[in-house]
Amino acid sequence: MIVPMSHILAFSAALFVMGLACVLAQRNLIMILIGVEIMLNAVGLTLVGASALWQKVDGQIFVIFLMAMTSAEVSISLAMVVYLRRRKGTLEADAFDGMKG
Amino acid sequence: MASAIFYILGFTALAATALCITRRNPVHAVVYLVNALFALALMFYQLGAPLVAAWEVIIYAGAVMVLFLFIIMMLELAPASAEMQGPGWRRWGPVLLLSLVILGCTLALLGIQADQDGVPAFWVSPRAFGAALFDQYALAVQVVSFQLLYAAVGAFYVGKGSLRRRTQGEETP
Amino acid sequence: MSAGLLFLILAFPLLGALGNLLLGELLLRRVRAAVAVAAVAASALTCLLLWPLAAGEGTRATLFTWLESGTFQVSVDILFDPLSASMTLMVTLVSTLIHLYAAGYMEDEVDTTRFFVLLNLFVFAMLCIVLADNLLLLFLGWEGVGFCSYALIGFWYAEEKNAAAGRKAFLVTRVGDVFFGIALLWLFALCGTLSISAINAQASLLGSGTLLALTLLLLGGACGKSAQLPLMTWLPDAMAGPTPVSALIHAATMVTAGVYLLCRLFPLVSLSPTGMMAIAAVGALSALYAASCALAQREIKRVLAFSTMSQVGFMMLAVGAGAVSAAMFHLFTHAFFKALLFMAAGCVIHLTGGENDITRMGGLRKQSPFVFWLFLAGALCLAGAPLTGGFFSKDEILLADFARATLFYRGIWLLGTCTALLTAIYTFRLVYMVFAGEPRSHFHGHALPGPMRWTLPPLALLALGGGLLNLPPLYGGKEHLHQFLGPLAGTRIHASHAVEWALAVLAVALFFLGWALVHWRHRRAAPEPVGALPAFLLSGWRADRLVERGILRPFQVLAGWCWQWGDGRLIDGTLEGAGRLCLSGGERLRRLATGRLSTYLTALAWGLVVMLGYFAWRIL
Amino acid sequence: MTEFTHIPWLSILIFLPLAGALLCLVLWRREELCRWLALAVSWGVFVLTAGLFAAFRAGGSGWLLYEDHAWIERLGVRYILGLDGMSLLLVLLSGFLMLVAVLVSWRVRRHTGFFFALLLLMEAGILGVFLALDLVLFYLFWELMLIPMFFLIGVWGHERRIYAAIKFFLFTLAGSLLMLLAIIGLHLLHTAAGGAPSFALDNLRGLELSPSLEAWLYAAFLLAFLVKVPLVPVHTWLPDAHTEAPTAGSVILAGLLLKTGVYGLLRFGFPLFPNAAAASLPWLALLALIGIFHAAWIAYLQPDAKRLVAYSSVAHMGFVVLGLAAWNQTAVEGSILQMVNHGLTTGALFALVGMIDERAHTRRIDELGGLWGKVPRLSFFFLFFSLASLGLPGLNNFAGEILILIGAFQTNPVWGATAFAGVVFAAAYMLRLVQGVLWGAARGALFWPDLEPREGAVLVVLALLVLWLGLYPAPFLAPLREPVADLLNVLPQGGLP
Repeated sequence: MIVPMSHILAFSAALFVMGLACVLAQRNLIMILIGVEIMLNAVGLTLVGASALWQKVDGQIFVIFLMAMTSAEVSISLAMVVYLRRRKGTLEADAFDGMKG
Repeated sequence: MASAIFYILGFTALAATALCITRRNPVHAVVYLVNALFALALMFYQLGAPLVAAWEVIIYAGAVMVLFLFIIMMLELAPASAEMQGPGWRRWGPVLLLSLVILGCTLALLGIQADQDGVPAFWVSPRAFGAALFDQYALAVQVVSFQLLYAAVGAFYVGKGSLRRRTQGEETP
Repeated sequence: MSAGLLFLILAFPLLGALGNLLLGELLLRRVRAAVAVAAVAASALTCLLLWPLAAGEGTRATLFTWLESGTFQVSVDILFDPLSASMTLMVTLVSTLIHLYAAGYMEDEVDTTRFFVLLNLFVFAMLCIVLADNLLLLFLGWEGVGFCSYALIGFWYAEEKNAAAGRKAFLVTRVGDVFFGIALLWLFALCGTLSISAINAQASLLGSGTLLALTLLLLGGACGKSAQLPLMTWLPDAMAGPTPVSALIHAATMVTAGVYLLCRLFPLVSLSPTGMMAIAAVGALSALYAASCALAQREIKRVLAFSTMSQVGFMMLAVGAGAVSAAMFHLFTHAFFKALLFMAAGCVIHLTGGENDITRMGGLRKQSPFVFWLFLAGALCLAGAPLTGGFFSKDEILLADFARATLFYRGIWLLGTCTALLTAIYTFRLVYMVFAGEPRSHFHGHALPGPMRWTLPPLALLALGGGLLNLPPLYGGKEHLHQFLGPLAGTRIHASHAVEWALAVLAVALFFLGWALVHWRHRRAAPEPVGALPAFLLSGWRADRLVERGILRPFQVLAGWCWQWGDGRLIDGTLEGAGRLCLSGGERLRRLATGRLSTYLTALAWGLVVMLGYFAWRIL
Repeated sequence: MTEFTHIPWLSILIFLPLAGALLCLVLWRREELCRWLALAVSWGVFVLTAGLFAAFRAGGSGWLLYEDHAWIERLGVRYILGLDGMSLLLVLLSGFLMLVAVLVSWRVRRHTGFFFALLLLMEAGILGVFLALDLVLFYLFWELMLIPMFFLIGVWGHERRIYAAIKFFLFTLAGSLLMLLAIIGLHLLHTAAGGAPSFALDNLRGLELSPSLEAWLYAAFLLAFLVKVPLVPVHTWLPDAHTEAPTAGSVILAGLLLKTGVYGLLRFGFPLFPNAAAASLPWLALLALIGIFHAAWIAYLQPDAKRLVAYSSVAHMGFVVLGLAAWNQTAVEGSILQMVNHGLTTGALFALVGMIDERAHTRRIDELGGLWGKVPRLSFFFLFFSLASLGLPGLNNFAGEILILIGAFQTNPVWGATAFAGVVFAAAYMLRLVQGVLWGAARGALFWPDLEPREGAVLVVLALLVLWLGLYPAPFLAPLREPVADLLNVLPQGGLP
């Protein structure tokens, strides 16, 4: 390990919080998705760090799965963004309240 | 030296991310995010995950972010150029700075790599990685690949639906 | 002669009913009637042929086990002893005549299949009561006659009133049946068997309190079936049925079933002196009550109904005095003369074209002397004219009461004697109003069909000569019935000849007094008295209104309360309230779901903060 | 004989209707075929049950037929079916009433295939309940019969069907979920006590439980069963469900579903928790007595003929529960016999009300009247079954009731005497029904068809059975003797309070 694990975790947490802040603060669907990507990457950093810490390959493999899932998620969500944009003409998240109880 | 580079890369990634999430223009945000991803990829590399680092660049920075950009362009989400005010350095300065730092770090890493004679403490070669992936996690690979297939089908369906809806919607609002 | 043949007595009416039920619609009307009459006649004939089996202890026969479970075991078994044999003979004979009469009476009816099926079924059920050797089979007959009576009273069902009268009869008698039923359960719990003979044999082992309670329960059952106080309100209304039904069920046979039940269980009943006094009191009060009501009735059949109630009261009185043979004697003579009276009344109604109101009749003597003389024969028996059947039997009952020589029984005797006077009065009132004088209104009468005419004389003979059945030694008789019943005949009457003569003379005097009173009043066509007292008597002492106010309305209110409040508000209300609580809770929670992404994400973040806070707290 | 018992008759009995139901679902487009298929399958089941009855009519102690296979091994769930004299009678009743139900719903026109599929599915469930001896299997069948009934009421019912269906579903589900919890609890206690994991009745019996724990578990079972019976405070789903259900639904509901409650109590509730059960008997008797009067009074006021019959069911089931509570040979035999009796008479009455409804398009008593003049045959049967229902001696209900009353009087005279008073009210409401429907002036001049051969055949057979059970119930009591005697030994101190 070139750096202590705690430092990696700190970086990772900082990234994650930034992503979360983006998700919470932004109203634009695209920006919210970008925030989600940041959070996912923060997790990826943790996994790789853990992999290095325990000298095991599994963490890295999880990152690969993570990436695969992310690409699936992004493809669907972007398709939906296109769909919603065409449907309502906006990407403001609060405009979509079809699930209102 | 290596750990110094790691910290530099870390703060670069944080800075890029911070810039990313504060942008109003999605295009800018994506560009900053690409920077952050590059920095992350290098950190992965330093932590003994060259293959993950490569994929970070190829899949995230290469495919996913391009897809974002493509959608943003297609939906014309970026504000018109007239709205983008301020001098040129203010617009391009941070990006350039970040890119330069990352480039420098890359070169430095290449230098360190050349300097060292032994292998790092933990280093997963693509061969070992592949062996583990397709041996231990064969089932998971299958599942994930199915997942990708479903995602493709879903995306196709959603896109097609919106297309049909649009053509109908124009006739009867 | 095999004992099993005894079941033929039961089987014939049942087969007749089944045959008419299944094939009746296919048969000619005359054939249907013929099947019904033949079934009952065959039963009577069988009874006569098998008569020797009844001698002494009688004969028992078992057909099959009806119910068996644990210690409870009941068979379909019958007992043909002097008591049941004589009753069977009476029932089948009278039934045969009434069936014949009915064949004529119902000539113009459409739905005679139903009528004859029910009539035959009734005879079957009645014979079950009479012949049963266990209380459960008796109960089967008991309820069976109740049902047949219900269906026959409401025979002309198209009028709501008739069907309602049938229902009333069924329900009121069923109240009595409950007492009988409880007695039945109790007897089984005490004796471990329902066999009548076994119960009678074990009765002396029971405690006096138990015996009193059992006697009162049995009395309750008997009151329901025999229309005694306080369960008497159904009988006058039951006259809504066809006249042969009234004659058969509500005069000759079914209403006497209660008396028969008490006679059957006399060894048990007689062990409770208080119970016996209760029976006598109920009988005497019912007799007086009904006789007083009969004084004011305006419908010919209602007069007869109240007189039936009164006469059955006499029989109960006899049982209460311990004179089973006197009760059975009166039961038989009453069956003959009351059936005769009803059938003659049916002829009257026929002749007047369906008129039932005696205040609009009159002068029928000239129109049909035949009916007059036969009706008079019945009326004389009822009023207790000297040397008729009714005279002897009634006399014996009063004698039995008088002979008991306690204050209570003397009081009962006094009531009975008053009733005898009233009986003479209402009987002659009826005769005078229907037959004497000039017709009060114009009728389109029908001619009497053959069967209705020639079934009356045999009954008249039986009624007038009924005294020979049990002629007391005083008149040179040998008390055949008493001898024949043997140990079943109840307690022996001890009275000196002087007392007997005195009572007989008193009875004759009362008869003539009653006649004279009525004759004096009806010399000229006097208007019917109006006023509070006649109205009170006409309505049967307002008993119906009392029941309506005292029982039916509170019951309906209670039932309605159970429904609306118990089921509706309490149970469903509670549960639906719980449901509504869930719904309103859901309604509140629903507002949290704004459908906005930002709300959800914020909630997620807060959840994260809480979790992290928890972990932090755990670590620190 | 060994050849005979080696064939898995009980599984065949359950899976035959199941297969029929699946076939009906597959062939739902061909309605006529589905109808005949349902008839054939229910006929087959009836023939099987009748055959079993004929083979085992002598009864005997212990299981007459028994099947035991591993099912879910890890949890110790087994597929155990068993037939004894008690279930034999109820299985026979199920086979017969299902045939009746198929016949009376011949005229169902909407989604015919699904209708018959549901009927057959329910038949499998009911038969399963009467045969299962593993608690999980029992619970499975218990729910299996609930769901088709929910749909039968909700889809093919009358005006307020949705309300009735949901009410029915919630009541029964609330009870049965508690029972599921109790089953799991019992299983865990059994395992904790060192036994091998098992849900089998025989293994769980005789488990040492603390009194309060036993009482709670018993209460959960009791609630599930009493809701199904139904006993008084939890009976209000029944009038609604019966009234709104299609004719076949009412027939099955009254004839079979209510019996599962009492059966469950006898088969599982009492043997699993003998001490708590013995303590509960007087309370059961009290509730049963309240039910007899309460339901009879309410029935007297009902304006709807079907509702009246429904409330009469509650009153009759009160008698059945009273027989259980009396807990002696006579009373319990009477209860089981009375379940069969009640199934036949009330089933027939529901069928008749359904037939009247088909002709008159109303069930209100004040809108009917004078039917005897219009449809004498139908009216005859109506009167006949009404009489049976009000307990006329010689007809079937009397046979059961008198056994119950005799037994109850032996246990506690007050119970027997009070319950006997209930028969007056039974007569009151039944005669009011008869009066309103059959007598009086005929209303409406329209011509009505009298009984069709199909309807007539059903009613004639039912009437003959009513007479048979009323006059000679011995063949039906014979198989009960030993199982009931065995059962009576289950409770401590013979259950006498």
